[in-house]
Amino acid sequence: MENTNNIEKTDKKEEASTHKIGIYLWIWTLLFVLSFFSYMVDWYQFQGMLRWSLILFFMFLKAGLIMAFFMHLFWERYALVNVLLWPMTAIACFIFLMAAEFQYTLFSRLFYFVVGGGA
Amino acid sequence: MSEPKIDGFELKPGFKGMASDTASDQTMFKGVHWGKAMMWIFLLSDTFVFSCFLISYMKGRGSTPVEWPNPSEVFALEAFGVPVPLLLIALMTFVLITSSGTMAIAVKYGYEKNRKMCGWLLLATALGGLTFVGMQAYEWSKLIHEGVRPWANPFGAAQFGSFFFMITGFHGFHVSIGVIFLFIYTYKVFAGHYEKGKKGWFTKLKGDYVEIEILGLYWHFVDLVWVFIFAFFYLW
Amino acid sequence: MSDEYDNNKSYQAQSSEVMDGSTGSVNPDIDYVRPSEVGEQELYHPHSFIEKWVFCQDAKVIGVQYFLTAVFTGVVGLILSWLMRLQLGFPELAGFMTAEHYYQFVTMHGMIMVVYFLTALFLGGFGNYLIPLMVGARDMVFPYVNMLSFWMFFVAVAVLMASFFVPGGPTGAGWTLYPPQTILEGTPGAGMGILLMLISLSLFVIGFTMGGLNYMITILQARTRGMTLMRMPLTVWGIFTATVLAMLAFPALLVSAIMMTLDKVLQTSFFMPTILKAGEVLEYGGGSPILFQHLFWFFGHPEVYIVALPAFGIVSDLISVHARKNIFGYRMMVWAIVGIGALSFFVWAHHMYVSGMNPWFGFFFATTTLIIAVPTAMKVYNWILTLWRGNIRINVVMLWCLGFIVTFVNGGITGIFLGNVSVDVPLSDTYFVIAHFHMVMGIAPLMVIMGAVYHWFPLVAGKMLDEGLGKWHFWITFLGAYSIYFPMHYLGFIGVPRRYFEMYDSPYMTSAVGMNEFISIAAFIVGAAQFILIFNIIKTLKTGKKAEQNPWKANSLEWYTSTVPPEHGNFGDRLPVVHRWPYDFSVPGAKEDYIPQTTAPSEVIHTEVEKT
Amino acid sequence: MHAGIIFLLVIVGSVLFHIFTPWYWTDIASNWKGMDDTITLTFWVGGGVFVAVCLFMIYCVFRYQHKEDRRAEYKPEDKKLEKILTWATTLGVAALLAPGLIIWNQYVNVPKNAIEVDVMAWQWGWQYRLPGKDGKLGTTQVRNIADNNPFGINPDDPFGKDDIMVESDIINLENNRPVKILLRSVDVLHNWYVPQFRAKMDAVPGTVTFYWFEPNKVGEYEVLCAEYCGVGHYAMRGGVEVQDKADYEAWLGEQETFEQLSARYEKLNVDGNKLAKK
Repeated sequence: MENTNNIEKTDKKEEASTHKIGIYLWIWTLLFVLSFFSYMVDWYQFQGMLRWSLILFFMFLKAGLIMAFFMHLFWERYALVNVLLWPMTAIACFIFLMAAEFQYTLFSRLFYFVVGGGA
Repeated sequence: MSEPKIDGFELKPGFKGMASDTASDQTMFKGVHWGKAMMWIFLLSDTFVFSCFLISYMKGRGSTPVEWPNPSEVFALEAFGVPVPLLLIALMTFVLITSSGTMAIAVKYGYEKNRKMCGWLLLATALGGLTFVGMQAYEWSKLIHEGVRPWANPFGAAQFGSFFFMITGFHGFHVSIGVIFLFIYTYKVFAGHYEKGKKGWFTKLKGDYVEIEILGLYWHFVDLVWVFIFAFFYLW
Repeated sequence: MSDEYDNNKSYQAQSSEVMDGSTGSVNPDIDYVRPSEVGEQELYHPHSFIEKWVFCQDAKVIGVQYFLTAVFTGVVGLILSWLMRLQLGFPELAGFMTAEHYYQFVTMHGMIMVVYFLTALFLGGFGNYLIPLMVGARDMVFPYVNMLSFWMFFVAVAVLMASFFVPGGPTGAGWTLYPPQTILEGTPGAGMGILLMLISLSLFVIGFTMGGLNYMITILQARTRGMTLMRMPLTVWGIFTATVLAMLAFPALLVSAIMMTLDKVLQTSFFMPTILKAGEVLEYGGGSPILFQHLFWFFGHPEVYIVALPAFGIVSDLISVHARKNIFGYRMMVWAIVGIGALSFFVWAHHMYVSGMNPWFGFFFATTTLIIAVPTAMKVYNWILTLWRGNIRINVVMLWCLGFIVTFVNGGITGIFLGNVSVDVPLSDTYFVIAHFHMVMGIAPLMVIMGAVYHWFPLVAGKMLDEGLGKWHFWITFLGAYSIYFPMHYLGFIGVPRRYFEMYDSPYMTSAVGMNEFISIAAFIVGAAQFILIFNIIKTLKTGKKAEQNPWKANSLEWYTSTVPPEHGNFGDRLPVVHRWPYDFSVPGAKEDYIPQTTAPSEVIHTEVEKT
Repeated sequence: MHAGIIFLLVIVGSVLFHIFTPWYWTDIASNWKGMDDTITLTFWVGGGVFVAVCLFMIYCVFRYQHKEDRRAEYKPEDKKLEKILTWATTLGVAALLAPGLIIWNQYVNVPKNAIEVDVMAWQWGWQYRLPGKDGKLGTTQVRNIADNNPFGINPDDPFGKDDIMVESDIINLENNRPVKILLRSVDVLHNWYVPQFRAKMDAVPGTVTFYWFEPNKVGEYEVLCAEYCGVGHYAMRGGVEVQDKADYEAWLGEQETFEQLSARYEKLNVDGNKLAKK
């Protein structure tokens, strides 16, 4: 008796659990718009800090939208979300240190291998 | 996919929920299918692969005193007699995002057991992926035609070609694998394997529509990686 | 799927009543364990000999397959180490050996022991066998992928061994494979040898990823009812954390292997700067050799803990069981394992203090490295505090554990020398380093492996290994290994650099000739002593005493299977229900000096159980 | 019982070995006594912990041997004890780290009056270059290397002309004057290491690395390669001769500058030098 109840409940739950199609269409459109914007960064040949910050801003926004909605991370429980995001600190550390490293290598190469490079 | 319901266990939201889920018995990710958890962890591992590639690219590009080619010019394409910067790349991005959207909706219809819609959307996704791979092949052959090689190129630092072929190649490899599986699952959905409870070819175990979501995770990840490659390789 | 799911739920709920009811005083309140939230796992039972023993999907068989393959590579590594020691101790007897041979043996020995022996043995071998049993699962969650994982590893080993037989021989670049020399003439095996090595490593990573997903998801999502993370044996915690590390660290190895393969095959210059060789400028330019070192150690340091953490976990369980006392500070132990694992991603460049990287990194990495010493020290304290006021059985298993503590503390202390940046400067690239890492990640984990073999052999084979032979095995190995590596530190103090084919003509190096001979003799004896174990196993399998169900009177689930050795599915009709942590030894008021994890609170109502 | 005794003998033996060992570090000949002192400090602290832990373990083995009629203590946790141990360990580790970092800070900050010595490594040998009167070394490129330009000095670099070429694998250094060793390699990784000076650093192709020390003992020393560099690694030796100021200046006066070397190119004879075989 209890079993049959459960089955019905489960089925109903699954029915209700899917998200409205509207949210996917919205995110989809947003992704197109953001991609268009990041393309425009190149089109208008922005340079310097403005360029880098715009590129990174659109990149993280797009990545965030894909992960949050298309990959359903927004709806997942925090246990999963945290397990997935915390390891990124190791990557962040790696990026940070390698950025320092390439600057040091570039400096050494210019200083020791290029005439007048140390100036 | 959404808040699960578990007998005898209160699912609290937010960080409190994280604490109580973690402290509970049986599962840590409440209501998450084994396969889905596996795909997530695999993608985490794969994120480290692509991160290492991109970090190496940063180190390689940053530490060469030779000038780095301007991607905006290298990847320009002639349209109606005018060179348009990054035209092909923009189209590839468009195609990949399109296929990502169809995939997301296919997952939704999969959960609603809407076999037909799910199947057609999967097919659309697969075709999108195939188009992407085709465009990438075109891009590669164009660059090779212009003299770009993994070991050298006429525009500047030799590492440009090395990193370009390696990173886009590895991404393209992921896309190709995805396309193959998309076609397989399109077939499985249209043939109604999940409704019939047909056993898998290799594992000899029954499948479920959750497999479509798992495949979807992979496909969105491929799109995600492209977002980063697009930003760091083509725009930077 | 859905009706199956719910059927099982009710079935599980019923089964728990029966289990508790059959034990006497039913107290539904304190014994209540909520019903199962996941359905019964669907298992594919083998239909033929090949499916049962070769392409088997049962994690226990896969574990044994991993174990045997890893032991085979370990024996190869052992023989290589003998050849090296022959050259270093008695060069006049090793006339057949050229410098090329020597460097090839060094390289293959290192790579085999670290990756193909220790990693595969702990995670593939012990992980596969013990995880499902200890968390109360029927099998790994993806048995088919698990099978592929082993066969991928098998192919990786085959490719590695094939490199002994290609023209030019295996690579002789040192196990760290530092470019540019790895792929240049002047290093033995710079042709086919290095290619096969890189291919083999890539295959290993792919195979391991398949296995690692299984271990992680089984532990996270397939525990039995009542088994919370904080009730898992520390063995599972150690293997789990090591698997997480492997999943996140192996990508860096894969990436560096791919890039180096491209450097070799396609003449790209990822790691290759402009190079002048034999008066000619090579086709390379602009690459950065230090990038490889960063990638390699971003993998390589977690790799050290991939080997060490399972050893930490296993030894905790062995000590607790055989000291008949709960592990002291269980929560501290868990947090230490997790903390060490997390920190291990932030310390990698302490292998590179004198590599010519950005000098300011020294401050960062010395600090993070010495921070890691704190949780590690806590683990050591907790092991000896577990012995304190225990009721210690001095059997072979305990001897290996004691040997582990001595060698690990010794190696850990020398790690503080090398982690502390300016102390590392005079000692790096000398024999001090060799002595340190062999003590801490060679001998110490090996002690645990041996202890674990003696401990779990009755479970795997249903027979008890011979104690007398075991004691001989232990004492020769422990005393021999200690007398190899303890004096070796002093070679490093003198300043003898590592990877020297000959020590000739420098006064301070020739002063150590006697020591080198002594070390070599010890190495031959220790290596030979390992065959005592093989003999012991063969003898036991033939004529050994049959083991009882739970010979050590342990608490954890692997000893409470339906049959010994456990069959496919492990626990018969019903999965066990867990009511407590696995360390309830010598609880005051209990009849026996141990309370199995499956014992319900109502059955031991008069005991003073503190932690559950 | 036997087990405890043997373990005890191992620990006692280790301590005795350390005290009576005939093998210990070479007499220091540079300013890096701080490194030796830190090692000694680490030895006292670390060795103390090692002996204490092992003795405690051995005590437990003797005192708490298995008896059927006895029960072990049941005490899952002792928060206070764990806290004390954690903080004590943290303090100990910090005490070891601090001198390490202080000395590293000295190690990476080269004193202003240090004389630069350019060490060039190749498979399998060493070559040296000193700055000329202008006190600066010229920039180099591997591609420029030829028999009339063994360091590949950029010909249009004004600082390179007066650089002093040392045509030997032995370099002379002035006593009590800091030296900044600049390391460059033309092929693979190497490491210019003199045990008596304690300091070392890898030579990395494609970049230049450095370290410094101040020799403070007159004498001849052997240079070892301390980074694996192929089959000839073990035989890759060089030499250092530390001299008093007068001897050093005399030696310096005999050396040839890059300009002189270029001028005398035809007469140049560097046989046995692979680089020059071209």
